[in-house]
Amino acid sequence: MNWPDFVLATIFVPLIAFIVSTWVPGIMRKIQARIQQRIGPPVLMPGFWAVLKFMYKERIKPVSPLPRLFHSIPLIGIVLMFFIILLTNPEWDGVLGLTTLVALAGLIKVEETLYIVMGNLSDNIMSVRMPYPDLVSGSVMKAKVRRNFEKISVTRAFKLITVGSFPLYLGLFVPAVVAGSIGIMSIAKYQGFEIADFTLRGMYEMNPLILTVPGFIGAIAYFAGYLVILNEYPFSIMHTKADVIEGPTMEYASVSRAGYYLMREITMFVMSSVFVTLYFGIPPTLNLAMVPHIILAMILPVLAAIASAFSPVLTFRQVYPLSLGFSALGVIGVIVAIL
Amino acid sequence: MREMFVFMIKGAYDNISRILFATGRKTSIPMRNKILSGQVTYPQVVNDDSCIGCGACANICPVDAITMVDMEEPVRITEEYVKERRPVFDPMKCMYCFQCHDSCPIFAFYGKPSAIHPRHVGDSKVNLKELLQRPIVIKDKKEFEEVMNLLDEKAKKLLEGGI
Amino acid sequence: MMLKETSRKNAVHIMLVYTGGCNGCDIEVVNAVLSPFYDLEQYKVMLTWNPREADILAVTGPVTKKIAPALKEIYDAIPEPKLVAAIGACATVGGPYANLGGDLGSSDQIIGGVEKVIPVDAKLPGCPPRPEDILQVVASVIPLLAEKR
Amino acid sequence: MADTDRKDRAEYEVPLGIVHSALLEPFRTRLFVDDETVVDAEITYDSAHRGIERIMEGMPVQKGLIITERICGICSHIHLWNGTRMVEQGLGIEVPQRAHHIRVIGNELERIHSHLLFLGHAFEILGHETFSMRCFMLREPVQNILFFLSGNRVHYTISVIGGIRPRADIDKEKRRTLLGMLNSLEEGCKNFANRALKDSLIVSRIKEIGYLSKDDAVKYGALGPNLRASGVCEDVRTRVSEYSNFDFDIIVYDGGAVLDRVACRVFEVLESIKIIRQALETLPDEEPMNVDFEIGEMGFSTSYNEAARGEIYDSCALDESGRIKNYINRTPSMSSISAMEVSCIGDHLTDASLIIASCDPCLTCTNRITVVDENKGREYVLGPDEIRSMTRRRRI
Ligand code: SF4
Ligand code: SF4
Ligand code: SF4
Ligand code: SF4
Ligand code: SF4
Ligand code: SF4
Ligand code: SF4
Ligand code: SF4
Repeated sequence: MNWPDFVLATIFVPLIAFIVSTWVPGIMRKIQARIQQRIGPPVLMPGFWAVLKFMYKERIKPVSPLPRLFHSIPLIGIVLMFFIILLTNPEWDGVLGLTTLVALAGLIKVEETLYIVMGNLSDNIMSVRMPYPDLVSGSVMKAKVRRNFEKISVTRAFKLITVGSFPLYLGLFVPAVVAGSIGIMSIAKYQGFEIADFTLRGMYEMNPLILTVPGFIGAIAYFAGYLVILNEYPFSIMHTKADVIEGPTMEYASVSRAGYYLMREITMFVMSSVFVTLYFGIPPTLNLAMVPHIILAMILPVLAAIASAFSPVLTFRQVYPLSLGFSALGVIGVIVAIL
Repeated sequence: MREMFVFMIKGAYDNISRILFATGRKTSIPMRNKILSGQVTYPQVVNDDSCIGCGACANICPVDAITMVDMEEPVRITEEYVKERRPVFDPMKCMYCFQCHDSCPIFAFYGKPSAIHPRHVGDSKVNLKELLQRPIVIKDKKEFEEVMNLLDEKAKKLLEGGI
Repeated sequence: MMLKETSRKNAVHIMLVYTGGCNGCDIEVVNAVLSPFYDLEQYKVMLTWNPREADILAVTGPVTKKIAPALKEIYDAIPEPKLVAAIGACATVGGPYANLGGDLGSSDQIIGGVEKVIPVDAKLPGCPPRPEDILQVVASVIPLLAEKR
Repeated sequence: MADTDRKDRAEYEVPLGIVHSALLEPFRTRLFVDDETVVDAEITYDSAHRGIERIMEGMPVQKGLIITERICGICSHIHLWNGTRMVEQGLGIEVPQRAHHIRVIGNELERIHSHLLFLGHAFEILGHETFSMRCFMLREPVQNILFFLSGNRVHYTISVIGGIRPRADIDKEKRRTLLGMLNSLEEGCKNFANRALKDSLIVSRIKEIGYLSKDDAVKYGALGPNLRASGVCEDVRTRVSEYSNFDFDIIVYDGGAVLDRVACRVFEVLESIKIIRQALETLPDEEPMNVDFEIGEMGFSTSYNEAARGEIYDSCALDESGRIKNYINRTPSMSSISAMEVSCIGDHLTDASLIIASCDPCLTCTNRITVVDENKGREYVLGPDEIRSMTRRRRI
């Protein structure tokens, strides 16, 4: 291992990811706005200025049984994402034997469960706490418990994660099968990536996985999983704006809201970056490869923006069959890869 | 099937050009410019040039949003008519029912753009002098008789000549 | 600090609360947000339904007695700096429901203008105001937001 | 809404509102849920109560009628029209045919913009922002037409006792412009209907949920498109003399699901355009207003009409000096609430707000039954059973 490179990469790769990711929501919003035939917000607004603005807002104690834990969840999410991007980094190859898809999947799983914790810790004002005297009036039915919608979000997030993230894991799995290894770097190398002599010209000679049949199928499955883990439309079942249930993130205010925004942005970018590493064979690293990496990493958010502009929020009635379908696709991908 | 395919290709083409070149944008650019330069203001409500100061609008307003104030310098519009008051409109009280607009004689009698409109009075200029001296034409015989009954003897004599 | 003001001017979240008006103002506000013809987002203003996220609270309608506590609670939930825009005749003074009664007295079911419940920073008359008026008033209060502490 | 045997099955309750993104308007929804299935729903809608009927008490009728329009910003024209119509009928005031035509045009334009607003709202709840915006874009020209016609986008104040306000009269030039605007509106609506109702994702989301059977629709007092989407062919316009000159179809769907309610409204828009076109083409050439009447004592008079959401009813009496006594206004949403509650039952929690939205809730007009018990010093709202018994459908 090359220590200076290692340290530099450990500091700068996440930093670059961090900076780039502040553009992602703005780009997505702009694309949607263009589809909707309007001007839309400036590109930096939703991801960068909004975050900064929240930093300068008054700090409020959230209504939550464990405010400290509640506040620190976004931070945990961000740290997790930093680790994920480091694991896909060539300089980290072989560190503690962690740079495998298994470790990656584990971290993603933790990220998913954060939403569940969030929901359980929040109690926003739009529901039970709304000052409204309706207990005296009444339906014939008296329910035992009054629940706010975060709690239901939690149940749904749980279900969504169990069924909905299959495609993602299958999408992670396909490259491993094709490359015959679960080491992230060996997958990249299988596609022709060489950290030492990476040139833009050299990119033409690589054989990215996405151009093969199993790779393509796997990429589709991965994309579906990407939408699920981001809770992006159409899979935003646990926190849609206009659904009965608004998400568990409603109590985040000021700095922690900024944290939540950042966590979302960086998840968008990092999950897409993982995709580029696995399917294009170009990992994020501190040389020329970073440029095509970042450009390619915009593909998934752009596709996500287009997909969400043209689909309604799906409920479990559609999510089950759809995610089954995508999982089946993933399985097909795996089978094709084995053949 | 083929139709569906053509439809999809066309839709894809439309949307890609929307994304890349912002074609088919519906947002109003003139309005954007106006708003960014802070030019959208409450429209002028009373067109003082065409108002004759009769007070009908203040009378009819159901929420007393219009008050008539005495003018410092009364305006002589015609030989016989001097405008002494003008209406002042309070946007905060108004409920935009347009009673004032509909009952303003400039609109109701002469069919010209009303001197008062809580939204857009525009810049309709009316030559009041001409307008007020224009003879009012009463076509209906019955109506004419009604008007005659309202007038006093002296005025009746003047109008005796018929319509 | 410069960064603070710039960030506040460049990203604004607006929340709507309908306090029992006739829907007219509500729809015009929604129109200003959702209709691509008006497109509120181009002025760096995003719609939100969450008081924790909001900077500007747009209130429409005369505050009815039933909804006043909720309005107050929502206002309290917004972190500083925050602004309130009263949109429409109802929100400014109670509108036709308070005025039209005239000698008969206004409705005793409403509290009246929004200022009677929470402090108001901008008022927009009209029944209802046109969407462009709404856009203008929102655009014109944004600098106030930046000036706040 | 619950039968007694369902009583124990509610596991928990999810209260929403009175301010919530899914509701838009200030009303409280309580969903009683059993393992994510809604077993009962309760909609409480007293937060917009402004006591309008009370304000009107004792006002001179011309002045009082202005505020009927302020009952609601969606049904604004029909309230004023129905109010004036009621007074005209009660006092036997003659109204020129031209005024009738223009009032009908106003009402149909209102129906179009209301239905498009419904679609916009429904798509917003579906999470389909793009289509929601397309609906609002379609609606914009309608608002422009109304502005062009009357000078206000929401409260047009067209009708007045005896006819229409001269401001809203349609001269030759306006007529030509209107016809042109209608053509492009029709094309836009057709294209959009084609696109939206063929989108398989959208259809999969709205079909087979929110089922309201024909019997329930009648029993719980659904009105207008909600009733027609459940297979009942009923439209007050067929009995309103002003409409007798026009030829239009009543759109009826049998499904009773959200899809049917959406489709019903989409196609009603096209029918409305048809009516407006006929009314414009046969516009009689005469004075639009009759001023030859006197307002005096009037016995109890009533009037029914079809608003965008169904039957609307107004009644009042006048005293000797023409002041209002006992104004009563019953709006369509008032009656449809119970049906909204029923149609949620048995569906998944996620769909509940969509289902409620698909019945087009708009409750600003609806709040009236807050009972103040002075002896006990408390205020409460009548329960659904009482409300239901008050809103039970009048069979005609
Ligand atoms: S003309 Fe009409 S408005 Fe004018 S003073 Fe006479 S009654 Fe009043
Ligand atoms: S529009 Fe306003 S000023 Fe005019 S009569 Fe009505 S309330 Fe009064
Ligand atoms: S009614 Fe018309 S002319 Fe008379 S005071 Fe009012 S605005 Fe002036
Ligand atoms: S100001 Fe007018 S349009 Fe707005 S809510 Fe009040 S009555 Fe309705
Ligand atoms: S029922 Fe409707 S119109 Fe009557 S007072 Fe209540 S809100 Fe006003
Ligand atoms: S319920 Fe009571 S307060 Fe409400 S409109 Fe009727 S009489 Fe007035
Ligand atoms: S039903 Fe009531 S709230 Fe709905 S549009 Fe009609 S009048 Fe307005
Ligand atoms: S229930 Fe019947 S009798 Fe009683 S007020 Fe209503 S319509 Fe009249």
